[in-house]
Amino acid sequence: MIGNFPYITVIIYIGCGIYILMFQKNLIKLAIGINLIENGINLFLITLGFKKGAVAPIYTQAPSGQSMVLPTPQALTLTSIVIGVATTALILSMAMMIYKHYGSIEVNEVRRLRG
Amino acid sequence: MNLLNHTPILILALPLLAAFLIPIIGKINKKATGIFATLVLGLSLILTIILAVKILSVGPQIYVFGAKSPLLTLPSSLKFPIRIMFQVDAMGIFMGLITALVSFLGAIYSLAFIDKKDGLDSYYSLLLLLTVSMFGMEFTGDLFNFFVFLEIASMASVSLICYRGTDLGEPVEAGFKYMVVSSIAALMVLFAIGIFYGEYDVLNIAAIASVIKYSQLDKIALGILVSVLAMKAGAVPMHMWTPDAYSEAPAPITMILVAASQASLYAIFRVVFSLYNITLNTLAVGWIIIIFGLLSMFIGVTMAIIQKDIKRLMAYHAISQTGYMLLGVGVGLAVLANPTALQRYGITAMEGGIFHIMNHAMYKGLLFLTAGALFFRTGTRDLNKMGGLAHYMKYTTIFFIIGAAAIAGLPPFNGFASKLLIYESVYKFNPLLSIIAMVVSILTLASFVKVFHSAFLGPKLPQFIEVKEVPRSMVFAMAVLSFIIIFFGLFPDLIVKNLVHPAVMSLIEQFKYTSTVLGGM
Amino acid sequence: MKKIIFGIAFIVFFSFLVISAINMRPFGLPTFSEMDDYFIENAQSEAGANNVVTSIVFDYRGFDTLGEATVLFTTIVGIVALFRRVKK
Amino acid sequence: MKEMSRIVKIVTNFIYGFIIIFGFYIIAHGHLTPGGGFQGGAVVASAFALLLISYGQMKAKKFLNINIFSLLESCGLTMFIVVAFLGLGTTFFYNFLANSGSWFGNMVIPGINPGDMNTAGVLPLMNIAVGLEVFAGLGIIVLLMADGAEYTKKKENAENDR
Amino acid sequence: MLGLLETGSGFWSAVVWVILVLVIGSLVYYIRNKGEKSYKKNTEQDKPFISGNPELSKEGSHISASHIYWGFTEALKGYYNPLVKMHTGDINDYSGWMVIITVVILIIVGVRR
Repeated sequence: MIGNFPYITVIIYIGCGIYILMFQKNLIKLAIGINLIENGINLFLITLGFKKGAVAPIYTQAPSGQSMVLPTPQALTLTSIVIGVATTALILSMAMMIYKHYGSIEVNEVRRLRG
Repeated sequence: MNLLNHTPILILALPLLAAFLIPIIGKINKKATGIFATLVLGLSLILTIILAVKILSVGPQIYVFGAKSPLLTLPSSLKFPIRIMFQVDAMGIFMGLITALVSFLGAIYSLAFIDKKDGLDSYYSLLLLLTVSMFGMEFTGDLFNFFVFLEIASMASVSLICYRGTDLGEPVEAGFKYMVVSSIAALMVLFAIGIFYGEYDVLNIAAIASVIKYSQLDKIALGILVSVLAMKAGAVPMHMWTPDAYSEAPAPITMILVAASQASLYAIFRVVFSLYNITLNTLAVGWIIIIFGLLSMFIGVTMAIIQKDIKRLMAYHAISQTGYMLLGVGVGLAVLANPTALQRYGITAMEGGIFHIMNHAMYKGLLFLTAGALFFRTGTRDLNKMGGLAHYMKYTTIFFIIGAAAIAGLPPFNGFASKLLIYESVYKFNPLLSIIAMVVSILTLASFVKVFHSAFLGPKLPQFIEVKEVPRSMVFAMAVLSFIIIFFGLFPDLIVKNLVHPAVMSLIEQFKYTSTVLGGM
Repeated sequence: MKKIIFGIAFIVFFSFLVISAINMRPFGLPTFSEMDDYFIENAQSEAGANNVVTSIVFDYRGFDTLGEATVLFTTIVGIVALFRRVKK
Repeated sequence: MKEMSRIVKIVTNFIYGFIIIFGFYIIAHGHLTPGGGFQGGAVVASAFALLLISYGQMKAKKFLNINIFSLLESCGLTMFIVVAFLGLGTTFFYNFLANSGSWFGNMVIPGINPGDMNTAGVLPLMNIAVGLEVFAGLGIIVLLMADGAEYTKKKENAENDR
Repeated sequence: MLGLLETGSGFWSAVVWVILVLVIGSLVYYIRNKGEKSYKKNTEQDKPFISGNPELSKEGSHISASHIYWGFTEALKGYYNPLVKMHTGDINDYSGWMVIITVVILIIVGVRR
């Protein structure tokens, strides 16, 4: 159980993000929620790649005789971080545009499309 | 160097290169971007047809990126593939054909439809990127790669939905909602991929399929994947983004968005059939998908009847038609573990569901294009303000009648052929489902009668005196789609035998899917 | 009423996440690592890079990186289109 | 965004060159040390963000041009995909330069070594292409969002005045 | 035969259907031609007869979209009111429904401790 504590941290991140998306009413907060989920998942991937007592998978002047952590999750996380930056940029730009047209960034008021 | 060996990647890479070049071309000449994009998409369509002929005659094609040969899946006696690969089987190319056709026609339609404003280079660049991402989702054999293309698809479609957002608020609102929905979906898909990676240390779909155990973690991953991909496909009750996004996007984009949400539908089928197949509890998961289908069909069509916005009404119909596909394939999945039932009606039901995907892309595309034509000339989407347009727009009226008859399942159009397959096979599984499907079909006809009456029939209205037929490129795109609808309707057996049946068999036979990558195990 | 249902659903969802966390393999002890061992052993001879992560990012999974760069490009084109000034 | 105080501007003048050089160092050594195109590109873009916030977006626009950034971005991406296309003799994304003896084609000594710049085939080229794309792209995002903030605010004030 | 679609419990052929429609259509046309020929255009005979009421003006007789199927929606009020209420257009609901459906699927699939 205590060995799985990093995974618990991950799901607390994801849970906070989902909570924000379900109950918070501010568009900027929704962006924060998405970011939280994303950080949680990045942490999850990195956690999966960890190996006890291992070093970073780079051969340049590495300490000799030690095993290396799994490199694939790091590559995946790199990809997912850049995707996250892109998502956040687009979502914040749209929030700005919504503020321009609606004069508000409250979820309750941004719902001209319904029914 | 034989370029024909590289067709799977050229289909994708050429539009991608064109998308990167279009901002530079746009600095020189704005008008040239549209023609350039159309040409590239046409080339991509030709390549897709070449690949389809090859796959249907030879078998699934594999393309491994960066290996010493495109077919070298396993380097140096390793058990699992390590590189990203494209794995295009009959199902993938079936979806690829839809994508290529729809985006080519969308680009042609856009030539006249998107003309007045600036920002043309962004528009065509995004159109190409959306097409590329759909191809990627359909061809890829790697889970993480699928996630990346899912993100490209959502970014590109969100940007295109917001395209009219500079002077209107609603498109941005629709885009924001779709962005939130698709971000959650993509992140949850990534979570499931992380679970698979943690358990088996592989990312290739075929490799995971060969070792999957259906443990607790696999069950959680299955639940998350099915629900979020159903949300991206627009299944009730997670459909609320669909009418917003479809109604606010420009008409050609809406047509492509329909194909994009079908790519998510394809992903559900891929997950359920190729990744898990017989290991999962087929009856339970099959019934989940059937219930999704029933709810989507019924709620979609009843909500459509009361709509007043023409594109919103059609968007609800898109949800309702997605239900037919889910129903057909769900019945196939429910009897997957039972070979006699599968032979008796399971395969036919799946053929109906899969055939309906293509039919739906065609007639719903045509209907959205006619709605776009009405908007182009009248400047409104409100059905209450329209009337008597058949006097001015003769071609559009004929195309609308063809599309409406096809979606309502009137013979001899293509909607009838696939719906008949679904009705007759689902009746053997459970008669009630079949009856509900028929009722939904009747309600569909009813709501399109409403659209036809209020938009096209009636006396000439004074405010539409100056309305005339739409430009030639728009008529051309609609004419091609109507021709395809009539052709599919008259000769459905050609399509079912040559395209749909291989696609269904490639879904059902998981062994073939894994053995093309891992060798005959 | 709606909030209560959402709250219950959220709590159940969170407990499912907890189940998944408990069922994960122990932290720091990968059960299978064939793919990663292959990368660590062969990255230097095949891709010629000392940094194994870079060799995965640009060689073994190079297509992902192209997709990732495309995501960034898509976003930028989208933002340019969103903030463009329409000439009247 | 308003202009910041003189201290900030002087420090920025002093420091932004170093940030850019550090970013390019990270990009160039991506195949040897931690880092690579994305990380280095982000560092370079942060220098532009610093310039933007210290000078305010009116003044910063004079020396940061969106058109040039957009051109650089397209060039970077085109270079990336063209390098991938060049491997098409074997497969897309084939590392045709590694261990070939020509550019970046030295053999690597297996195991732990001090590192040689002239290795890794197409990886450094792709790092540079991606670095170019990322710093130009993030620069565009920062500039456009600063611009957009002003644009949306102005509109609102105009509406209030009416 | 071309155009013959096997459905598992029979077959469907659109070509045969089209031929049948043409044959029956020509029959109907033939019968119609045998009918009374005393009908004359532009006389009292082709005026619409609305129970003796005067004909409405052309613009006034067009029924707009929201009035079509009024009876249908009125009769199904009990079904439509909650359904329309469900489509709030609130972004929180979109993610909320996703969570609910995920939970339901996970329970049906049978995840347990």
